[in-house]
Amino acid sequence: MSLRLKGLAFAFGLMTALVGVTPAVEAAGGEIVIASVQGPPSLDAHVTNAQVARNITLHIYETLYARNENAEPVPDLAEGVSVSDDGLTYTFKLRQGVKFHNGKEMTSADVVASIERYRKIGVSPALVAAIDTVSAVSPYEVAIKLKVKQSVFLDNISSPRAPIAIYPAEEAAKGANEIQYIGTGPFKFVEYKPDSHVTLEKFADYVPNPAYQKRDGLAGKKEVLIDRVTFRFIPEAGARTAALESGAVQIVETVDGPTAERLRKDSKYVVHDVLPFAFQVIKLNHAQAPSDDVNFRKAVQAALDMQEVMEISYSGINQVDGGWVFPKSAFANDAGLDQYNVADFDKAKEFLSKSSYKGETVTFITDNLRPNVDIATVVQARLAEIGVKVDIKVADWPTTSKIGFTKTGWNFWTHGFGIEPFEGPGTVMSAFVGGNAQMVADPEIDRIAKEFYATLDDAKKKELFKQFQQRMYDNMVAIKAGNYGLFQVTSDKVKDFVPFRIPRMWGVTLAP
Amino acid sequence: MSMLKVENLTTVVGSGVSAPSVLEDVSFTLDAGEVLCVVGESGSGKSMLALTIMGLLGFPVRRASGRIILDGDDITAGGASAWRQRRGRDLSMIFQEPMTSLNPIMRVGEQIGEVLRMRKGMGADTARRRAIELLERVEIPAASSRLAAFPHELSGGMRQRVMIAVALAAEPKLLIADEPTTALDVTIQAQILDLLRDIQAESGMALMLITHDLGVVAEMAHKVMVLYAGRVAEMADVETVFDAPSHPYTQALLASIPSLDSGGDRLVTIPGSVPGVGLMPKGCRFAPRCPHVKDDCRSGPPPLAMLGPAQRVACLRPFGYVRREEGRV
Amino acid sequence: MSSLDTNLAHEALPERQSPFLLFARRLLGNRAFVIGGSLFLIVLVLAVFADQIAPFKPNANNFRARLEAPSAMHWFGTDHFGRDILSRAIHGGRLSLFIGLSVVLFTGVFGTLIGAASGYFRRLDNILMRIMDALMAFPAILLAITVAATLGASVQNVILALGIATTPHTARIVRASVLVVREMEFVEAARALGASHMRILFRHILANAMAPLIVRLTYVFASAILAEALLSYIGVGPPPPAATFGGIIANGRDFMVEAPWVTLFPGLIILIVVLGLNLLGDGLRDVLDPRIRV
Amino acid sequence: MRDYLLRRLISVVPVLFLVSLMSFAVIWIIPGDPTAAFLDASSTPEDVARLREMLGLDKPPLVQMAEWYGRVLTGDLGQSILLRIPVLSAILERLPLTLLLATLALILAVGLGVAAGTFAATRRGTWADQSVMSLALLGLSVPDFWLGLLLIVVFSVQLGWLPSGGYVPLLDDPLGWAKSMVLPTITLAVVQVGFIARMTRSAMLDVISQDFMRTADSKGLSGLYIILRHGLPNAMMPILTVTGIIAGALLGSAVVVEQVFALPGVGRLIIGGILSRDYPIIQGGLLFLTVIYLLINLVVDLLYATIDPRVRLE
Repeated sequence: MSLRLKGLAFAFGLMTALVGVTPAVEAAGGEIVIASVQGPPSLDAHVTNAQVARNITLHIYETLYARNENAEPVPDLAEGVSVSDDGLTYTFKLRQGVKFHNGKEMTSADVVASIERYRKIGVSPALVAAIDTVSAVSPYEVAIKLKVKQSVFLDNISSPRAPIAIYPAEEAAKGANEIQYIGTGPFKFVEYKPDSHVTLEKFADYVPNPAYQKRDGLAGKKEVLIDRVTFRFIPEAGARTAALESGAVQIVETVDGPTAERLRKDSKYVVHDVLPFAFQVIKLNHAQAPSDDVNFRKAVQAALDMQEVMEISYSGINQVDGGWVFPKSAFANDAGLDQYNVADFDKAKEFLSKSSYKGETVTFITDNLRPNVDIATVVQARLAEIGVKVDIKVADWPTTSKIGFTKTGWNFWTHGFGIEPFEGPGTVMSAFVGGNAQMVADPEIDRIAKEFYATLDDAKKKELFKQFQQRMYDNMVAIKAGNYGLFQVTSDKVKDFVPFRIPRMWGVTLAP
Repeated sequence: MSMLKVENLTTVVGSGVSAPSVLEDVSFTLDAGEVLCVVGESGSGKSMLALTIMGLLGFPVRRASGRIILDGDDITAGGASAWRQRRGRDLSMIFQEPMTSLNPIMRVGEQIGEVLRMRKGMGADTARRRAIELLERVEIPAASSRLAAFPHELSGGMRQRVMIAVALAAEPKLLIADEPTTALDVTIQAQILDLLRDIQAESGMALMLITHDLGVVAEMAHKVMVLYAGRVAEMADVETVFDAPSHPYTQALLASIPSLDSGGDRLVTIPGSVPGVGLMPKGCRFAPRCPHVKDDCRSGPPPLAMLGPAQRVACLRPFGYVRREEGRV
Repeated sequence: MSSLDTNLAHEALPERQSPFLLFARRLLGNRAFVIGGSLFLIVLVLAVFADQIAPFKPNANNFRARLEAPSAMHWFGTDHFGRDILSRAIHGGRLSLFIGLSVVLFTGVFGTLIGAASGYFRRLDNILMRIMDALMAFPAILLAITVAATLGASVQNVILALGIATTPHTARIVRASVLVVREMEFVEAARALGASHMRILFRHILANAMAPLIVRLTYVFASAILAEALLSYIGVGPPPPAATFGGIIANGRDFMVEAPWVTLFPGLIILIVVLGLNLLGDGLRDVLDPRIRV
Repeated sequence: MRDYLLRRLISVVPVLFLVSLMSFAVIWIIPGDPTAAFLDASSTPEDVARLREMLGLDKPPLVQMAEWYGRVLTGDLGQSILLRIPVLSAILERLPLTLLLATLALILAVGLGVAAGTFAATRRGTWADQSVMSLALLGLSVPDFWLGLLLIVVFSVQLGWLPSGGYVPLLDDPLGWAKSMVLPTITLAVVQVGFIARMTRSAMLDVISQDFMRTADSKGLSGLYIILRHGLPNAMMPILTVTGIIAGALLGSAVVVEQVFALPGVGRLIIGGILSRDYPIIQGGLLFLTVIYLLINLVVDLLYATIDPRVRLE
């Protein structure tokens, strides 16, 4: 194993040496360099749901179904699906002539092997939890039998979270994080230099899905008009911007508000406001005093000025919105919103006096991402006004998440919910099912979610979601601070870039 | 014309008009082939005189006035770099402490060779051969194998021989040796002095030998200069100094030589010590220690008066006169 | 303070002044000490009287006045919380100096104990020094980052991390002094008179190891302030809303181009404090023990 | 000489053992595990447990430790959990950059520091001496990361002369490589220039006052030659000592500079390893840095003997 990997590493090294750095200006195609904050933990799409990984892996791999511009599941590697009358068997018809990067054609065997692998080691097992069996019906047909009816099955199979990417069967036979990066996507993997960059190049034999005329979310017609794309990892914000301004990179994945404002005035750059991109959520621990007390939780909500919270952490790219779906969603409603963004200290003190809070220090944990620390800092200052003493514990993500996944050691924990609102209300709810985020199961939430997943009726779903949102406020399960977005900046040489969940590099051209 | 003519040399510490002097108004001449011994206690300015002539004074000591004329040229006139050109070639010096005067991490051959190459323009091979000759000349056995030695591998006497070889390398007209044997064993001292005398006689260069050992003076000198507290107390040829010392200080020095006929039971020492720099009395600097001091001694510095054809003394009452005066009282 | 003692003896005779006065006079005659001391004193006074001096509350957010450029109202501008940077910097001195001082105490106590034990009790020497070697070989800054990043950023952890990182070198310095002193005659004499180990160690040996130790600790103070800034910058310094010099810089790192004042001014203050401490150290070194270098 | 080397190498063993124990202690103390890097906050504890098993992290610590020592003795530092390559390969891949950066900074620091210190020593007490030494003191009082940020703002953003970060391999684009190394090297060197300049000055002052320097002067050799040929070599011992200390410190500082300038060096590898709890990387990386540190010490000691023939290796 290690011998082969050594060989592989050597081959990569050789490749780098031979290929070298392509000059920025070329007759056609060219190379786009994207400045990202950090590198991916893995390029094995099944084993990570980190956003940094997704940004890259969704260029290399594809799924049977994928989310379109409106986050709805549409066919990608599949031509379509037929669902049996009992709603339990999904038969996917595969597109013919789809090639893996190793030249092999994709068949049902690869699909079965990949889904089986995901069931075994995929990091979001909930996505495939309903599956009973997966089988090849013919070389181009795969049947998936479910244990129970699931309204969100296609949502799951098309989820970009930790995508159920289709690998060649022989790769799918390998363990977690041990595969070679071979997919069917429009780009193929060239090299990964940790802490430096990942380079992908145009997959020459890629056949865009003939069912589509144009780019559509993560599906649609994926036509590659450039030769290469490199994701370069630059942790320092100033250095990322400087790289853009010096022409070393053409796209910056995210810049801060003041930088965006400045670059917007410069015609050499296009600033894309990707808003909303995620929820900013302050999780509340119902298993630990005093946040186990609903009146205390309500006091916290009442004390906060969400405009202040959002404007400090995500200046110029936020929405003060308390809905538990994005505002443009069909599920958007105003249930419970009278309790959102009250910013009333008197009311907060009233709730507090009804609570069991006795002046103890409460713990706010956060990872060291600046906006998250900012939010903790603002909350701390606000709560000080009503006499609640907050201790902020900043640690790195592994430590913080370790604490945050347990019932003790924290009262508040803030971070973004990115993929959940993108995937839709079902996924948002699932975060609170069984006390997942709040550490104590809320029977009302669990009931609503169960009914939601079982029904196929849209009107019923909307009604259930409204109940969910009302419950989120009435029991103050968690505090949604608002929505935040990303400023993505492209050089004016980059044409036809349309921002999405990931910086899609298909359909994009590079002016010389 | 004398080869070396030093005129009114004054060396001070620090800057400004009132900077205290360590050497004041020193003048003398030295001919080729002559040996001048400079004697005096520590602090008398012997070494300062050597360094001043060499142009090696280090901050904050500096030459305030006076000329140093070598072969008719005033070497003080051309500035530091011209002076530097003189060093090694015209002027050369051997220092008191052979243990520290050689570069500890440079091979002996190179320390000689660099003078030959950089000051005589020799090539590496010629310089090497010449270095061996020099080592042989200073009577170092197995000279060629010593070229690669480091100073710490040599004995003190050997090191001083190397120093002499270094000093002789560029065949100087004037060699200044500052107490070259003080740090050595008595037996070695004699060898080194013999060597110096031989070389001096052979090459005809002038030798300025600084010492506090009057035995050495008797052995080596043609001329003697007695320094006290930075001033010349007495200057004379060697016979005169020993026969008719005229400055009370010279007398005291001579009296302090332990001699066999004094029985060794009484060692004459001079009471008191040389005044520190900047603490000099206004008049005769020896006045506070002088047994014959009178009031007028304290009024101003006594001039260096000619006492005989080969003797000058800076005393208001040189030996004979004092006696006469005392006799009259 | 062997050299100090001899120096004092040398000068005290004619002047007949108390050793302390003489020592103070020599320090005040040292330019590096005076300049460094003044710089440090200014920052110290600002820190101690921060509540009285700072024009604003250091943690008062005002998102409508975020990232304002320096003005008559906000001399150093504001950060992205709309907090007055001058006020934060003044208060920041308090925590940064506290951390620096605590690290000095930590390394002073442990460095002295370990160094003294190692130098005096020969049997302990090998094992203690091997441990110190290992600690020294362990890259100090990585050690500090590891401790602070993973145990959670807190003032105590920062002090602990920097204390551990600076102790081995201090111990070595103390050990070296002890090794020299323990062979000296007066120690032999004390031993012959039957003084106990502890008494010999503390009364005789350590007193003589003080000079290099004090100088070393001054530099430890300086480097602790630099290191605290670095840890805060990496995101593992004291948690918010605590203002430390490094923390303020870290707050501005994302707006370096647009709001350079957020990083510029606190950085300059660090520079001044560290410069002051280094000068102070130079001055102490010159006066206490001219033999020590750098 | 061979005996000396052998003894030195043997004496390194307990230090390495202690360091490896410490790195294990670090791993046991730090909360969290490598799964966190793979998972976002929406994951459930069950997801975490599953991934732990997948990644083979569910063995008891003592077993892991025993296995690790077993492997290390055969020269195998194990496999990185995230990078999927042997730790040794990961380190060796990054090492050239870190060593290059440290070496460039060291050359710059020693070159500039020795020149400045010598210059100041030869002009002791003058305004030139005082200005140079004030600059040196300023240099060693600057927070290096802050300086790096300022340099980026001025030279990358405002002036656009130099890249703000990222690494260009030397063989791909020599000019680009040179440009990419300028700011990191300066950032890394500034503090050390100050140290070396101060050390050099004081060492040179010592040497200048020594007799053999006067001897050299008495030979009529040029001032520059005397300083370079006689003065500096004799001042080299303390300079070398400081340089050795600095070389060790540079490895640590390189971590910061690699972070600020986005350079893929060993420091960032280890920091990444710490932040993602990639245990084998943390252990291997720390052990490797220690070995380098000890090697530097050994080289310094050997250099002592080369520079000064009086030093005997014992």
